[in-house]
Amino acid sequence: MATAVLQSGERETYLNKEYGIKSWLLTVDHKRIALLYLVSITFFFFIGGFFALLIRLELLTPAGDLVQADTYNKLFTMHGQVMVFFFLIPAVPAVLGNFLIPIMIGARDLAFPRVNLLSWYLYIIGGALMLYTILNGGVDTGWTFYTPLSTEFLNTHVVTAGLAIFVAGFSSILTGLNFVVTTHRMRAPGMTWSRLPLFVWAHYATSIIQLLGTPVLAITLLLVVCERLFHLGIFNPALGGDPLLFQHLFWFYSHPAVYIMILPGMGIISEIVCCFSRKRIFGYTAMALALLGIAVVGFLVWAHHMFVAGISLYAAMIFSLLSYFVAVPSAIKVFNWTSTMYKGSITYQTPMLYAFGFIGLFTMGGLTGLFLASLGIDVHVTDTYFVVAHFHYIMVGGMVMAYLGGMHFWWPKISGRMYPEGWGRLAALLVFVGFNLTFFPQFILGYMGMPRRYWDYSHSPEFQILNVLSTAGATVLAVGYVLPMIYFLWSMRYGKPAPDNPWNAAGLEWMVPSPPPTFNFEEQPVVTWEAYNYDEIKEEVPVAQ
Amino acid sequence: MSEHVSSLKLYIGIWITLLIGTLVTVLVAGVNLPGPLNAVVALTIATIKATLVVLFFMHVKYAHDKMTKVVIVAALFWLAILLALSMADYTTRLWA
Amino acid sequence: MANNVDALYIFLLVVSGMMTVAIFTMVLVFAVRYRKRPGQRAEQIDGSHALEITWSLIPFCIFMVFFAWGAIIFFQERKPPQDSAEVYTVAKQWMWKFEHMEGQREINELHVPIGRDVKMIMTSQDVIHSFFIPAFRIKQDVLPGRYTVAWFHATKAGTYHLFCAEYCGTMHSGMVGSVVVMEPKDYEAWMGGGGNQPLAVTGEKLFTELGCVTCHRSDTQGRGPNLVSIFGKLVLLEDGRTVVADENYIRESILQPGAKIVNGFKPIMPTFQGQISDEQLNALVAYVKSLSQAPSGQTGGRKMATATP
Amino acid sequence: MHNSPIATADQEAHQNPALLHHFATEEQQKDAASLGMWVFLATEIMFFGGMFCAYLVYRYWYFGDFGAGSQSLSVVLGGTNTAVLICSSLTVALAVRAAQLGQQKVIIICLILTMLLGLVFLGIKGVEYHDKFVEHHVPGPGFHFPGHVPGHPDIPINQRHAQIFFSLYFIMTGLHALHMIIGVGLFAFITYNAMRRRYGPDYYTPVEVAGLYWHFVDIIWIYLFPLLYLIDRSK
Repeated sequence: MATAVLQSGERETYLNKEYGIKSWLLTVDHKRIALLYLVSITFFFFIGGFFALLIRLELLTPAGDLVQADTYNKLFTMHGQVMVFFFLIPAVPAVLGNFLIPIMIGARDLAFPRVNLLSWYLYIIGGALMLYTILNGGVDTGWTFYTPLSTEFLNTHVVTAGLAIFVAGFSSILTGLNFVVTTHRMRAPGMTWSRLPLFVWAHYATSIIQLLGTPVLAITLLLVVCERLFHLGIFNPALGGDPLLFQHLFWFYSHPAVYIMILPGMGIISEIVCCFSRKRIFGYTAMALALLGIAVVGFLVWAHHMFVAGISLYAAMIFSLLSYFVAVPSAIKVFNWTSTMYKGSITYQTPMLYAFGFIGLFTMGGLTGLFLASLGIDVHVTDTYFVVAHFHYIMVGGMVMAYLGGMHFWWPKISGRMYPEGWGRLAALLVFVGFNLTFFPQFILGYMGMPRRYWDYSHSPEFQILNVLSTAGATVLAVGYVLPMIYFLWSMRYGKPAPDNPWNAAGLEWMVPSPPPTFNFEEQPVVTWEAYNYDEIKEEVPVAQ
Repeated sequence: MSEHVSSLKLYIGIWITLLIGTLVTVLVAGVNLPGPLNAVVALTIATIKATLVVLFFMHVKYAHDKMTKVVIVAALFWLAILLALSMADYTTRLWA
Repeated sequence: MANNVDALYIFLLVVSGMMTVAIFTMVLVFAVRYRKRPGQRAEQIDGSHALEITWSLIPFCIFMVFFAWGAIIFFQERKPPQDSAEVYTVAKQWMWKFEHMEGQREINELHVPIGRDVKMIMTSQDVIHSFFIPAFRIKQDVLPGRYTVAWFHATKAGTYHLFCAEYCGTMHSGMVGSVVVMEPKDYEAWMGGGGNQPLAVTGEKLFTELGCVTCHRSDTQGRGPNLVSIFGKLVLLEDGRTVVADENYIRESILQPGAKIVNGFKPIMPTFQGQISDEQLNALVAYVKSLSQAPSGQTGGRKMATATP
Repeated sequence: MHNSPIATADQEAHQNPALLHHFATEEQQKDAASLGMWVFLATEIMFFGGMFCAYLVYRYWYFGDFGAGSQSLSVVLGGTNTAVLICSSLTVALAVRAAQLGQQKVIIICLILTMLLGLVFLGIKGVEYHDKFVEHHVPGPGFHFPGHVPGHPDIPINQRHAQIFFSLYFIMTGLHALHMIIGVGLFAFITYNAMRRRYGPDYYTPVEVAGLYWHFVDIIWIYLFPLLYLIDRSK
């Protein structure tokens, strides 16, 4: 807990206003709830990361020698489920979004503070069910729960895992609901839609997906649970059902879910690039529309996960075509960030390093997505390590880089302390190098034909060298992830007190004290300026200590 | 906060219309119409009934704020995406 | 096929490589060229719609090339040539079972000759599997309860990996096999070894044993449709719809006879759901197909030069 | 800092005790609550939408068996339930109207009527479930559904396909009933508050928002009724 940060007698902030477990567990302050989320998602991140390391260690040698086949299957299943549903999806919205959105739009809190707390409790209930699943021997359906394997053939804890994700889904829905209503109803006078920071736009777009996609996942998982308990036949071909219907419903959510993960990251990168280039964003309108465009078009492409699954040839062609439509707004975003740097005055603080990394890795992840959208190539590379590499470039290279960038950028605001810049840069470098070393070889492995979810590849020793590289990279990556956690914790006690606006950044969140008081603003702010008004900000970024 | 207050007469009128709609659906279902017409009629009546409920009982007709309508349209649009694109697969699977 | 896929892959690799390099270069150049210098301020630029439209439209046009090229390849992959050699495949946890038209059965090993189109007609006994031969760049999920189809044309002798690419339970990674591509004469020698009964003959015997033949007579007097020459044709159903009599239709008609009744017939056929194995089903399908390949009803017809749709 | 937040807004305005700290005005609070409920209903549409999608696919595939399953349901009970729900929608609408007009007693009467109608609906639903249970139409090992496809006396019903119909029937109506139960619970809470005279022309948001939810549940049933009970009835 971060309650011990400030000495008593100092200015009252959201951190030192009240003390004690109860003041945290029953809080309705969006900033405190954000911290509750921060602690919980970090916990699940390291659990998921631990599974990932075991997976990489197993693949160091071709033979399945470290763990049993069943154990390996559980490892990649729980790695996927924990990372996707308990880290990637909630991470940026529930931590940074929760903390920042009300402040950025000049509100005292989210529209429904108690719903916000409820959302965290649902997350915790879902997380507890997930932990129960893990501790009782786990689940080995693959994170995708494909039927009829998951419903009729496995003897693991499919029901509790499904319910865990079902409950966590409602947490996600409530967060999205809160953000949409907050953005509509709680903006300060003068904070027009065209003045919203792109971070808020990004979360608005994300919320649309959470609201309209997640319920479909919920009902699908509920059907899986019913199938498993009562053998109804809805997804079971032996009883007349269609397993592809499950895949349709699952991917209707789970493809857009990728945008739930990446869109908030895009919002963060927009803030960071502008701040450290000292510039207004290049093409604000296009950037905002691109976010909404991705959110909408992202719903039209789901069956590109099913090109070889047995869907109709014609449907496959429609979905392939539509998949390219979603690439256009993504391309706009990359080009516009790059152009924002043009004629800027750029400094290389840690958040900016993560932003560089994000732009590079997101570009590569996005472009390899074009390979997968192309029917002829997808047939060969789907369900191989090519896909694994592709989505890790988007989710880890994209989303996690953005998340870490955002954590560094706003850490002074959240904690009231500066993190050590030197260590920050080192960690950013380690993450970038480690990430590429881990996942780039997997593109090659995939094209060579190594299927994903293989525990043992002793029949194909030619895959080993690239797997060794990948495992080596994963250890570097692990160090890169542990470091920030250590120095963030360290800085809470020993870090330099942060000024209100350490980066001289634009935006309402930098006009309130660090850390902010409980109600954010003592008086209702009135906004009279455009977003990213760096031309009106006199000072440059203070040179790093 | 000057909310629209509908007249009692209007509410009763809508209520009677809804009941009649229900009766008509049941009666029409017993008549053998050509092709898929039975389903079309049943769903059309259902949609009319739903629209009446939304507009008058849920006060959308008098909503001063257009967001309500946007939300309804968005939800129906997304439902249409789900149904239409799924059926795009199912209806074309047997095509040679 | 593999060459086509590789050509597209290289094209994509080059184009997206150029895009990546362009973006990386721009980022790096801007980062260095416009780094903070004392006394110099950033120059504010609001954006440019002309530029934005340019860098939306140009990539979009390139993307459409990706799409079209990929779609063409996919279309070919999904359309096996008419006179392909057929191999019936049954996947189960965790093995591949193959049966050639000539009656050879294999497990986890598939022998094929160079220079022939080979069509895999596949189904699964349990969960979803996926038939993946990386060297041929083909992959197709294998589903329980229906047939899916893949085809390839091997050009070089050798042994190639066969993988299950869809996670299917504990020994998913053990569900591997090999495809042995042989010179035609070696293949003939391998074929000749068995003295096996061709699949369609097995099917014909079953057809008699199960009593199918009493209704499905080869004249117009039967209580069931005459099956000669129906394969691949359009069939008019009793409810006015038409379906193509493909492998899946024959399969469905055996297992769920009431589902799609042929116009002019009564739904009197009993179901064979749960009464015959997937292998027997395959043999029956192969037999019904063979009835369309030779006017004389000659079975196992493989080299039918006259076969036209 | 070039631009500091400027104070505005008259905070002195009459403070309704129901106004929460983070809202500037009552209107803002009311609009937020109403929009929140509408957005929630949008997610509910997609929640049921997943099932409508499954329904559509299997109805398309197994139309005959769905018709047979549908004919085994009681139109009288289903139709009565539709009417009951429509009546309850009316009473909810009248409850909101009464709150707008400050007619305290009418609010309470209408809400109690609504809950009673809701319970009647659930009771009839229970009778239907019981009938299905007795007839062995509940999916599971004991499932048995003899007969033939409507209009085709010689085509027997495919047991597995009929079982899918009844699975969807039970899940869809079951989830709908769950929504009803939640709705009755909500109204019980609101009735309690109404008895303490919490609602009036100045503040009736909870009544209105719960009403929106109830109308939505009604609309779902307006679709479920023809989709489940009226397939292929004419044959």
